[in-house]
Amino acid sequence: MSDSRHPLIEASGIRQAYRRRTVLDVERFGVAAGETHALLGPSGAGKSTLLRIVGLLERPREGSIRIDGTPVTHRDRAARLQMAAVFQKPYLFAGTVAENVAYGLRLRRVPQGERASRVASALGDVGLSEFASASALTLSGGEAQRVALARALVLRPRILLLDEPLSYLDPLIKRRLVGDFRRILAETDVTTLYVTHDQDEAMVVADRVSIMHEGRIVRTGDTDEVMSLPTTDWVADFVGMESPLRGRVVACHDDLAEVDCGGVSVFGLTPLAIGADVLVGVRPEDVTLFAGDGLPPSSARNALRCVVDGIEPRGATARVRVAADGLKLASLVSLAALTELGLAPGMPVVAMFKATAVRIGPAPE
Amino acid sequence: MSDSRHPLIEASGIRQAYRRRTVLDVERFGVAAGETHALLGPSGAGKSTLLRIVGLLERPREGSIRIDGTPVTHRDRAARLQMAAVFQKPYLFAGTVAENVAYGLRLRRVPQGERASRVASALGDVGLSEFASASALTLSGGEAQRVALARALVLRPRILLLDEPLSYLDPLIKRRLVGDFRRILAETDVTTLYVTHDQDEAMVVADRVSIMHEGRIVRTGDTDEVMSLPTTDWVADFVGMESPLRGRVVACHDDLAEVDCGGVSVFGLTPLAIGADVLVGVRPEDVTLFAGDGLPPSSARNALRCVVDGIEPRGATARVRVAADGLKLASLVSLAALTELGLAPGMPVVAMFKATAVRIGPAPE
Amino acid sequence: MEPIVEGFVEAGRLLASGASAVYEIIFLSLRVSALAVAIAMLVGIPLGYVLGVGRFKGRRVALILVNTGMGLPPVVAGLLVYMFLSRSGPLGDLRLLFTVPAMIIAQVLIATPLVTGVTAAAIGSVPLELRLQARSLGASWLQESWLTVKEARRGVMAAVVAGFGGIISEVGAVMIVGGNIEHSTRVMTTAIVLEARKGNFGTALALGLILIGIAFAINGMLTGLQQSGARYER
Amino acid sequence: MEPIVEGFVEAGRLLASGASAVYEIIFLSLRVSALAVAIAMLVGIPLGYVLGVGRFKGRRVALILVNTGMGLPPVVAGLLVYMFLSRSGPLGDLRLLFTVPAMIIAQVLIATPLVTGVTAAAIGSVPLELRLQARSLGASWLQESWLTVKEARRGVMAAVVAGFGGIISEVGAVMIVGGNIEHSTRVMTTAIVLEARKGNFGTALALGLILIGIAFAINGMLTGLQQSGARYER
Amino acid sequence: TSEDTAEEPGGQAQEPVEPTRLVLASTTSTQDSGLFDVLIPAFEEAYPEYSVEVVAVGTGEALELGRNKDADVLLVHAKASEEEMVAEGYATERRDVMYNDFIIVGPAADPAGVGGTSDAAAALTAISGSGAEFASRGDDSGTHKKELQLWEAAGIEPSGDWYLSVGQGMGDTLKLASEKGAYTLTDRATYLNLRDTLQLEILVEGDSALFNQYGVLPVTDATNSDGAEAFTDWVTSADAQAIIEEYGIDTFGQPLFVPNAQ
Ligand SMILES: Nc1ncnc2c1ncn2[C@@H]1O[C@H](COP(=O)(O)OP(=O)(O)OP(=O)(O)O)[C@@H](O)[C@H]1O
Ligand SMILES: Nc1ncnc2c1ncn2[C@@H]1O[C@H](COP(=O)(O)OP(=O)(O)OP(=O)(O)O)[C@@H](O)[C@H]1O
Ligand SMILES: [Mg+2]
Ligand SMILES: [Mg+2]
Repeated sequence: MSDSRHPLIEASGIRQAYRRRTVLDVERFGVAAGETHALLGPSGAGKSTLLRIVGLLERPREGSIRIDGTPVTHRDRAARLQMAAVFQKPYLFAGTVAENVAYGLRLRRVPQGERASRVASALGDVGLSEFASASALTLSGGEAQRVALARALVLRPRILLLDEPLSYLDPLIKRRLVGDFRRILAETDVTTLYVTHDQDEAMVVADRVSIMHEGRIVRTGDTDEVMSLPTTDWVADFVGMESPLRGRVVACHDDLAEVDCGGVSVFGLTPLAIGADVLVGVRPEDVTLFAGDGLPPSSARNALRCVVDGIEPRGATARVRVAADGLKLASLVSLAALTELGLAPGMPVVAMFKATAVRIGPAPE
Repeated sequence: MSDSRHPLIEASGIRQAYRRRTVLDVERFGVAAGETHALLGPSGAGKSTLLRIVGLLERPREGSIRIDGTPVTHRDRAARLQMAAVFQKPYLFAGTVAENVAYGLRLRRVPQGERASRVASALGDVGLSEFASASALTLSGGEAQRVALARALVLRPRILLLDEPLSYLDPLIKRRLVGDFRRILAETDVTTLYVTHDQDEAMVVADRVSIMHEGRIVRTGDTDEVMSLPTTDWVADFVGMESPLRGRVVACHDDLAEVDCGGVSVFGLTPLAIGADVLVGVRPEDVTLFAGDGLPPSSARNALRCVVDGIEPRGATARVRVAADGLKLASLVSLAALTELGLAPGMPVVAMFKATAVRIGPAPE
Repeated sequence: MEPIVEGFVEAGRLLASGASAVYEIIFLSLRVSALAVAIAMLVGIPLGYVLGVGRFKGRRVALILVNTGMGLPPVVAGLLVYMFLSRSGPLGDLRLLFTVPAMIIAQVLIATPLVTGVTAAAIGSVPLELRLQARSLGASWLQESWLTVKEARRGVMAAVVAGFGGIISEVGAVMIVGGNIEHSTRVMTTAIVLEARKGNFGTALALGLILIGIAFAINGMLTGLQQSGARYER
Repeated sequence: MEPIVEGFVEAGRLLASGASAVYEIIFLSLRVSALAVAIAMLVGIPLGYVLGVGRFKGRRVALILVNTGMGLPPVVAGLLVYMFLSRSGPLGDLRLLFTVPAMIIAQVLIATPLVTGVTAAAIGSVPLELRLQARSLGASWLQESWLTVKEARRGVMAAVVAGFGGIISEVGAVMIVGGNIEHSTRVMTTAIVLEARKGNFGTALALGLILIGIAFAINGMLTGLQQSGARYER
Repeated sequence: TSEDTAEEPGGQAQEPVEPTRLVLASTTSTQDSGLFDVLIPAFEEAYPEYSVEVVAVGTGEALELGRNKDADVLLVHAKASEEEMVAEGYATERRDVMYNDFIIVGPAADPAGVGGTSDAAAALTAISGSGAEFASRGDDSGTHKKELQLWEAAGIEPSGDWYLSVGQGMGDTLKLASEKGAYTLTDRATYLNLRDTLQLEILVEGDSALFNQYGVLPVTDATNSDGAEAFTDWVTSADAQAIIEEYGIDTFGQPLFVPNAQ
């Protein structure tokens, strides 16, 4: 989905400061109608603050918000009625779970019967049907978070603002809810701003991604592009890649291009013409390592002789950093493979990845 | 690390009920001295409740806690002084960040000078040095969580109780803190109970893992064993695997055993003898898929002809479920590979994995 | 001890005797103070809300004024109302002095700061995020405040209880503006003072005990409300 | 309006005249009520804490009793203290009647329920988890309570302000047990009543205004405390 | 008793003997007249060993304080009750000190037309039939008791909307009467004191039935019985009687009390 879509929410020149400290300084930020826009960034980057400002819940020091092209302020209740938010910490109201979920519906004067059925179905969606009449204040962390989620989803708002809505959830329910989101967000034309620190989650649900750092948006674009083609060292590190790869297309056969990255050739698919300056990205998940420096026979178009730079355990997998001349890559290796290959820093290895795994995009000026 | 280690914390016959609902029913739960024990389980399973009870912060309806073999109760302040806890929701006290971190030290009458330097270094560890004099109540979600963490770590307790201490954190800082944990927990002989829903996190930091489900502990053991050798369908699903594989060792050459799993042969390393009933596990990260049904030349000892059962997107990767006769496996495939292979349900594929990637353990009776 | 025991006996005797005079002043006391506290709630809870959540200029001064109002001597409140309602005062033509409405006005003056101040403290401890959460679900200003008051209900209830307690037991103001006229403006507290002045300490104490008994019954009901929906905790 | 303006003028004149009599009763008022509120805090804050956090049997009845105590008429409190301290009462040998200590005792009786009740509500709204968090960091029972009181400081402050306001302005009890004896037990409020009775409304009002002024000054300081460390919010 | 007195703190070793406390219970109307402001300093000058503390309360309460021995000496004006106290042994004796007189006051318009009469009972009869209101203290005070005697003499049982039993002190009752345009019975001293703030005129005076006798009673077995006796003796002495005779002339142009101790 591209920028050409009608921007439903537009924020411009937003600056926010608490006491004397500026915590937000966003030139332009837009979310197109129907799009799911993920907001990533380290702790304290200003994600929640931006979400509150976009949600008309807080007045920025400077800047303005437009919805559907019309300027709105934090006083605009009509605009706020189109939205629903889930905050990072689930703040539930005293009362039962069902009362919490029904809150927004009651405010909107949805008739009793419809209300009850919508509440029941929303609770079902988050797997809390049995908790309908439990006190909202005694729930476990994840239960509370799901109630907060149901409380927003049940309103079927035009704009959804979600601030790390799944942070307290285990993989099973998370997987199910992420799947549900994907479906709901795709089926309906709800526009969603989705703050998360789970990049996989972002990659599943988001059409577009913005990355924030120290109050600024440092990268924004289509999900795949942002996550695979970092523009700066910091962004690369943040999305789990090594430094950004810049190169120039030096040859082209059909769509298969040869890109020269500081002396190392990388093959990938791109419609870009010879001579174009490009960014090249290969996600660690797509890179396989082989011990030694002999090239194994393979259909993979790229096989680079590298040296192991470092190994970071990541649970079931480890992230192995390798370097070939100036070019740096990372590879995600299962623990078993790690032991079998006997990988250690300084060891020569061959990094293999398919041409289809290589993302190539025009280099930003 | 095995059960033979001296159990520092022992809980037996713990039952907890709120109103009439039983939410915890744990026969026996122990954490050995120096061990890091992860507690996994779905939302509402009772993890936080168990942590509170072990932390002597809540009295169970039934059951007892022993520390160093001595029975203790929630009234035992001396016992509690050996512990420090980080709760799921960071509850900070009114005051500055530094005052929060210093709280426990002040209670322990640590002299001013030492206190200041320990607070400063703890804040440095969690990356919040500049926030020392900020108000604790205006922090972002992740910042608050890190303060709560520093507030516990600064005490250098004998027992650490951590309830999803990193849930609000982005991958960068999380990675750094997990690394730090690993180091701290290994270097010192602190005993840690670590509730988390992030299995990778658990696999990095934990020596042993217990999985909870509906108030009970359904599986407990060394991390690798619990995460790779599920005993029930539910546990398998929870740790991201397909159903548990049971088999019998039918042949043995050196350590390489051939295990018959309902007609399908799987090769793996095990010291177990021929005839032994075993559990077999292969983590999805270790399984590579090849299109078609021709076996590619490879050093992998296991190559099974399968059919694709289903595909679940997981962000940068997808989880592909495959079946060969009765045997079910999952494979983690990068998105690029998914497209290149053109995987779709019903397609024949070959699942390859090395013998070193196969875990084999004795089957529980 | 004896006189206290006597007080209880006398209280029982008074109530049992069915002396309509006793019931008359009990009901008047309740009517006056209930009405006054209702008005004080109507003014004080919204005001307390604004002071509790707001961060406008002058808020601090307003808070100090309200706190000061808690220390407004009933006698002074009575004198002020007296001066306004007196025949020579600006509102003298209303002929309200020494009537029930005058007593209600004076008690409102006394109860309102108490209700406002304690409400403000209670409201101020409701997290901002909770209000934002309500707002983000579409709550109007009014709906948001109502939710906040409900969340702070323990404190707001305490405010109302303190306000009611302050005026049902108050004597200085109602004495001055009501005049303690038999069958007209005599309430429990003025009757108690009268009996005490007469040296009938037993009767005074008996009336006091009846008043306390009534307060107890009312608080029993209010506390029921306050506790319902309280969090079930470990 | 006129008499009110006159009251202000008279208040200024009284203070400026340096009439030691005025300062004497101002200081006595402050001394009595400050001591009484200090004792009420000493009793009421711990009691309020226990009632706010506890979940023991009888807690609800205790709460109702405390709420009822908020409605204890000062005159009745005075009478009760009188009966105990009278020479014919059980504590008559202490010879405390018509002395400053007697006034303090009566005021403690009046302020304590107020401090307790409002404190209980404030403490009750501190999340259990916060207390557990303190406990998990090694806080003793006492340290945990102190932290909780600090977290609830807005409400606790309101409790103290209400208690102080209730007694500095109270007249019924100090009149009965103090006797309004010149140079000995005459305080602001009893002086106001005396002047009002004598028809010196101007002086009465002037004293009232001075009392309010003092309450204002004290509250200015207390509010400073109450607000310091308040959350800086959006 | 004197032993009690000796136990008073500071009562023993100090050289310049700390004066002992003497509690005088009296009525608010006496205090409000300002008489104590001249009487007490004179007594304390004559008897430096005593420090007088005046507790001014309702008549009934003052008598009760005496019964409970919480006061040492009483100066009140309710002759029948006072004599009862002596008879019951609560007071050692009762002596006349002074008197002033009661007056009937009312609005200048005088709707009952009682102005100028000196027959109190007749005036009350007229008031009761006029539809005008009458404010009664209704507090068992000396004044209230006197009023009831007068009604009895008039053969009327006062009740109804026009009869306001206010249960307050004299000053407050006067203020209420003034506000309501009602008649009331008051002692002259209080009335003169408040005259400027009231819209009430003296309508009936001079009837011998309107005589208000004050008495002094030392309490039996009082905490400071020596002081009580000293006060009793002093207040009925020529010195004190002279002070009483003078009091009020410079302020009101007429004395407020007539000393009549024997
Ligand atoms: N005070 C309470 N009153 C009633 N029910 C409670 C109370 N505390 C916890 N529960 C219930 O007990 C169950 C277990 O709660 P617990 O907090 O231990 O779950 P958990 O495993 O930590 O879940 P999560 O991962 O969502 O935090 C939940 O269903 C919860 O609703
Ligand atoms: N009311 C406030 N007063 C002062 N500082 C504030 C306030 N609210 C937020 N901040 C600061 O602003 C910065 C941005 O906060 P924000 O909550 O937007 O971060 P975030 O990106 O959501 O981080 P996290 O992932 O940790 O939740 C933080 O450093 C925080 O401390
Ligand atoms: Mg945030
Ligand atoms: Mg939990």
